[in-house]
Amino acid sequence: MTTFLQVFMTGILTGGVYALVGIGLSLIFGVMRIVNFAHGEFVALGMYTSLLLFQSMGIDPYLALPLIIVGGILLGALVERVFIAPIIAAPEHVSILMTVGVGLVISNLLLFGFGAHPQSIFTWYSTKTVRVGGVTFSGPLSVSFLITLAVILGLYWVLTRTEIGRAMRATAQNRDAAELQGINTAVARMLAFGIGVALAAVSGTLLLPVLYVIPTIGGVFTLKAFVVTVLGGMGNVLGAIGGGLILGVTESLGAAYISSGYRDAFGLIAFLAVLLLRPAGLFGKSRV
Amino acid sequence: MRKTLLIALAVVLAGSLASTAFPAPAEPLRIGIITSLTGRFATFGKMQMAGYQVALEEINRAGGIKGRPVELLIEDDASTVPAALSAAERLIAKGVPIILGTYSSGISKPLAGYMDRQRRVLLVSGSADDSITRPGSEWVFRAKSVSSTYASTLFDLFQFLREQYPSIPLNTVAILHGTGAFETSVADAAVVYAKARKYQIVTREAYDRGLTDFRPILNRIRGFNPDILFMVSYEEDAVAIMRQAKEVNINPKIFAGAAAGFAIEPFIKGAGDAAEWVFSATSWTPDVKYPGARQLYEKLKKAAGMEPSYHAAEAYMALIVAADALRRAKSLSQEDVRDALKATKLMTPVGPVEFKDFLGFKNQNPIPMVVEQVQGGKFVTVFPASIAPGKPKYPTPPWDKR
Amino acid sequence: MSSGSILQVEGVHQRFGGLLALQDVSLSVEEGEILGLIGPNGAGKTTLFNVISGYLRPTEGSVRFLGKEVTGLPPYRLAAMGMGRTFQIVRPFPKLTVLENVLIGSFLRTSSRREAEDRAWETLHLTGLAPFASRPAASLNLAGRKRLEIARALALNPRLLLLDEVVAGLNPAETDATVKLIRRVRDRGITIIVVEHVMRVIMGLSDRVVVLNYGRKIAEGKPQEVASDPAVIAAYLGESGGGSEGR
Amino acid sequence: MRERFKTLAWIGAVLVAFTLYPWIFPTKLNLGVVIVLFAGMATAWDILGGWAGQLSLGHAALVGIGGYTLALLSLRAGIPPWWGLLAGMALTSVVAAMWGWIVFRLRGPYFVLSTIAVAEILRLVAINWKNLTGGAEGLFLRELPRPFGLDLFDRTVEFYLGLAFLGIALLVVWWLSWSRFGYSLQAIREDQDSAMAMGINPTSTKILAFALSAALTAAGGSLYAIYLSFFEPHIVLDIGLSVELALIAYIGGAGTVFGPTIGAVVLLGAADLFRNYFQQANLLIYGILIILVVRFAPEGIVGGWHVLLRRLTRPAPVVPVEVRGERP
Repeated sequence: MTTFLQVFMTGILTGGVYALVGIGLSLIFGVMRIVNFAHGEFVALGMYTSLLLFQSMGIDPYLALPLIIVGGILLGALVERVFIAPIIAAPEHVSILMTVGVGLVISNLLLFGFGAHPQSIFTWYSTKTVRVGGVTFSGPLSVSFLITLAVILGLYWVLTRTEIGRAMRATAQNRDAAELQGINTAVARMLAFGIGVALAAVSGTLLLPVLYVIPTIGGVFTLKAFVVTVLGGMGNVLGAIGGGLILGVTESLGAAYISSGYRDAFGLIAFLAVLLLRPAGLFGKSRV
Repeated sequence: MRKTLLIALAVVLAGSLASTAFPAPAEPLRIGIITSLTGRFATFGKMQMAGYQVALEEINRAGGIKGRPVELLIEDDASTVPAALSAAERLIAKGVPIILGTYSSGISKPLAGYMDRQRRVLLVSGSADDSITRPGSEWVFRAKSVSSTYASTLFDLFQFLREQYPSIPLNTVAILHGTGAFETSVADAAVVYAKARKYQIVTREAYDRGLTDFRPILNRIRGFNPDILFMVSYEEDAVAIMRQAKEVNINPKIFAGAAAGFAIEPFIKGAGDAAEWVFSATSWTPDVKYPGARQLYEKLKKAAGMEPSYHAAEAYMALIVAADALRRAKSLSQEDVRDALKATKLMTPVGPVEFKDFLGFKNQNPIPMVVEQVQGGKFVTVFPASIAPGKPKYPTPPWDKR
Repeated sequence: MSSGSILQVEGVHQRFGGLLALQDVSLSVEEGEILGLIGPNGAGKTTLFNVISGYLRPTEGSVRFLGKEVTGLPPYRLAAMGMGRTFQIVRPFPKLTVLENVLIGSFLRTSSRREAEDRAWETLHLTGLAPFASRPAASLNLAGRKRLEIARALALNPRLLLLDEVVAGLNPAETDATVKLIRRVRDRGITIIVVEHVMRVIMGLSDRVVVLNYGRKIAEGKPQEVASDPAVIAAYLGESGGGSEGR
Repeated sequence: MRERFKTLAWIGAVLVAFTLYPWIFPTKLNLGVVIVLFAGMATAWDILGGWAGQLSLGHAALVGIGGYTLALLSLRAGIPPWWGLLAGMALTSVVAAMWGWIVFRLRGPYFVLSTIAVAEILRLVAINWKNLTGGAEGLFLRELPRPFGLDLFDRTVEFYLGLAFLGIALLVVWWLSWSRFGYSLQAIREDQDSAMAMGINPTSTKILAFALSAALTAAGGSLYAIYLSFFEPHIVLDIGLSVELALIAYIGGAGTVFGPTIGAVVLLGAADLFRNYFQQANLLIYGILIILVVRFAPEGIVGGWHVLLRRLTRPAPVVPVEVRGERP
């Protein structure tokens, strides 16, 4: 029984971080109606930035979070202004190819800068574990999960309580109507992309103590973000939380009880099942 | 790298012009090298280059080959098959008598197939996959060890420990390996040796590269409570597995890793205290009792600018063997070079070299391997006793009693 | 409902969430007739067009075309049966040339390139677009694009043509030319339903007129009868102090 | 009508030019084979991506099925490679039809997301279903029967086989440039709703386009498998291959007859020419190129050329259409 609990709980913890990646993508799609194919690369960027901060200045990843959030928003806003805004009105495949291009540039610059060999960090808490009732959890993964909850609550507060949040939600529902209400949708889009990128970078930072990083790891996260977004319903930010947890648990249970070789496949099969049965996502409210 | 190429090209031009007018100074003898300077395997390509550099200096200091200085024509395969095949085509067009290459099995296999069809000599320098020299070809040679040797050497160790400590039951084995070509072939060999030597395989788990969180798999293996955890992984996985093994509190009597991830310096740095007591089979360590091993280690360390991995030693051995064969070859024709290689009988600081046909292999050097163990945060070579200075520490205590 | 009616719409309701866009609308169109469909903005005209042409499945009610039940059939099946339509907001294929835009329509009737091209040229000449055949559709002005909408629908060799505000935004000369074209199309035996705001055009063209207001049919009949119907005037001019029969 | 045969003549000229390649570059045959194969596969990708406007980032799955079908039928059942190739084409078009049926009914980015997911699932199946696919160790085509005495592993033979494949792909796209099916694809790409009003069933047309694109890509995949002679899931089923095919077609000029071929020649040729400097960076170069093309020249090299040509020869101001046209 403890094995099941341990596997299930590890799935929840990992699922929390998946949710964070998915929320960023869902927010961007919700407000801007574009799928950010470089989303995973921003996760990798978050990982490498915190790796650099740790190796050169000894700043612990968890302490670097505020820096990563601000940097993520600025970088995201910049990328949106330079690459996305000019083609926002273009047909869908244009924004897809643009973000694929941005992703290629980021992953290859990382390859140049950091080299191909895998890197991970070793801190005093790397191998620490938390034992609750016979079930052992990874220390850093648990801390990352708690921080993820905090970030999600923070995002919820921004979306519902602040002016920017309302502007983004209005733009998400109906861009033209929002503009008629005097909302500067261009700013709303820029901030949505900024916050989306920041969320991706933060999840990268939270994953650094738990996993190793290689420059091409972005692709794995982009795919996970897609699965989470579609499970939760395209553009449904709250749905993405559910999508993330479901993906985490599905993978963890599948790997433990069916076959570990197919671990990533279980998430993808769930993704295709949702496409076939409930394209609006498991929580119904999709933007498409 | 481009410096050597440019010099090589300039010399060739000068050489060919000069040879017509008056007796030419000794024209350099060019050996073809294919390795991964860029892409996924760039780290290992860098290690191979250090080995080639050390061997080249040694060969030229000893007067080169038949009085001619040796030069390397280096081609980058960028860790991809199409680029490797184009590189081979270019080297063949330049008429190099022999080609050495490359690191990854996934690239060396098509390269070997192409060289066989072109009837050109290939000396495999870094790939361990059995199928390259089994069934192999008359044109493809390999001095370094094969994947199955990693498994056989470790099972020799287990047999040794069974006899040394008859009171401790050592029967059940759990195998955990990546789904890559190298990892799968070593795991397959482990299954064969386990059955032959009466071990019971309780489970065999494969995991895909990329985002690898081993906790679910290790939880599953923990359920079987195996005596031996036999692992085959690349560097980044080895670190993650041992850290998470401690987390999940899995306590076999032996943690055994087959080369790659477990036998290199970053494993100890990355896994920290979780690396202690782990055995790993590897083709070479600096403290093996082969003549010149320690001096080679120092030279490789200087050339690589960091702790050299066994891949550097293997590349060094390949170039030394190639030079030896070219000295003995009647002419630089492919047939004579092939025959000279076939007749190789050479002792090197990395091990004895003889190309034999055995157990379905062809032109394969049955080089023995060694086992090292992490003791006190350092690698110590512990097996076989004939060439290992240290002693294995056994059985591995549970995590909470360390 | 004489036997010659080409289209019958029976008791159609169309609901979008809370909004009831069409309420119990019924009408029929006779072979070779021009039926005008008028009503203030938001009366449900384009919604009715979308129901008839298969872009919207009605919440209730049925649509019969050429005597066959077609409710809920997708637009391409209706097009194949001979129903051509234009869009209120023009939707050409921008990157394709004018000829290619029309060609796609004529290809519906034949797979041979030669036959399709001949029919396309015929339609271009009929609609006066021949000089612009090789220009990309995107380079035409509004009049040209409106004309192209009609040409593309005609290329299908339709039995029934739905025209959605084809003269909106045109200058008088262009409007007259379009009205002449519509008459020429009718003379070829094609039944037409026209949605229009320009009263002069609709009254001149239509054999019969149907008036919609707030999704309900409030009048039907000869253009002159409908024009003098107080309910229609009230619908268009809004409440005139005179207290007509209330909402 | 004249336009149609002009393009056909151009196709003939391009193919004849290519036949001279082995004499002009005798020591670059490997590169030659890769160029013709990737040009053919990019053209096949373009049927769906450029002509029908349905972007796919999972075509490696189809390359993989083509390659694996040929190899497995040959290794496990001794079936000669030409039947293996045809079987691969048939299998992929069935897979594509089913896959398309699931996803083309939906609006929004579902198709492109599904292509990545399905390709990734196939890669995992190829790795884990060891006794069928040889797993991660891959498959080794050691011996192949010789059709008409031709050694299939000889680079020159492979080059001309690849050229024949490219020729077929170009002819298919040429057929699209004037046929009914071709125009229905372009109509869907331009405006799906408007296409429906013209009697075109978008879902079934897209499925047909996907099946056609898949069959041709699989043929390329089979030839690529013979060229490699050894392949593992990572080589033929990797998302990098899918992205490369899409970029080659798009940078060359999506939705044009020669775009993908020009893209293959330019990109792969340049990558080999500057291999010492750009080898590490060719993916970086791809990334930068696609950003520039998408931003400034969405028509790609060939498409852009047409636009340039049209602008130079016939300035096309907005045409005031005084529509008289009263002729009966």
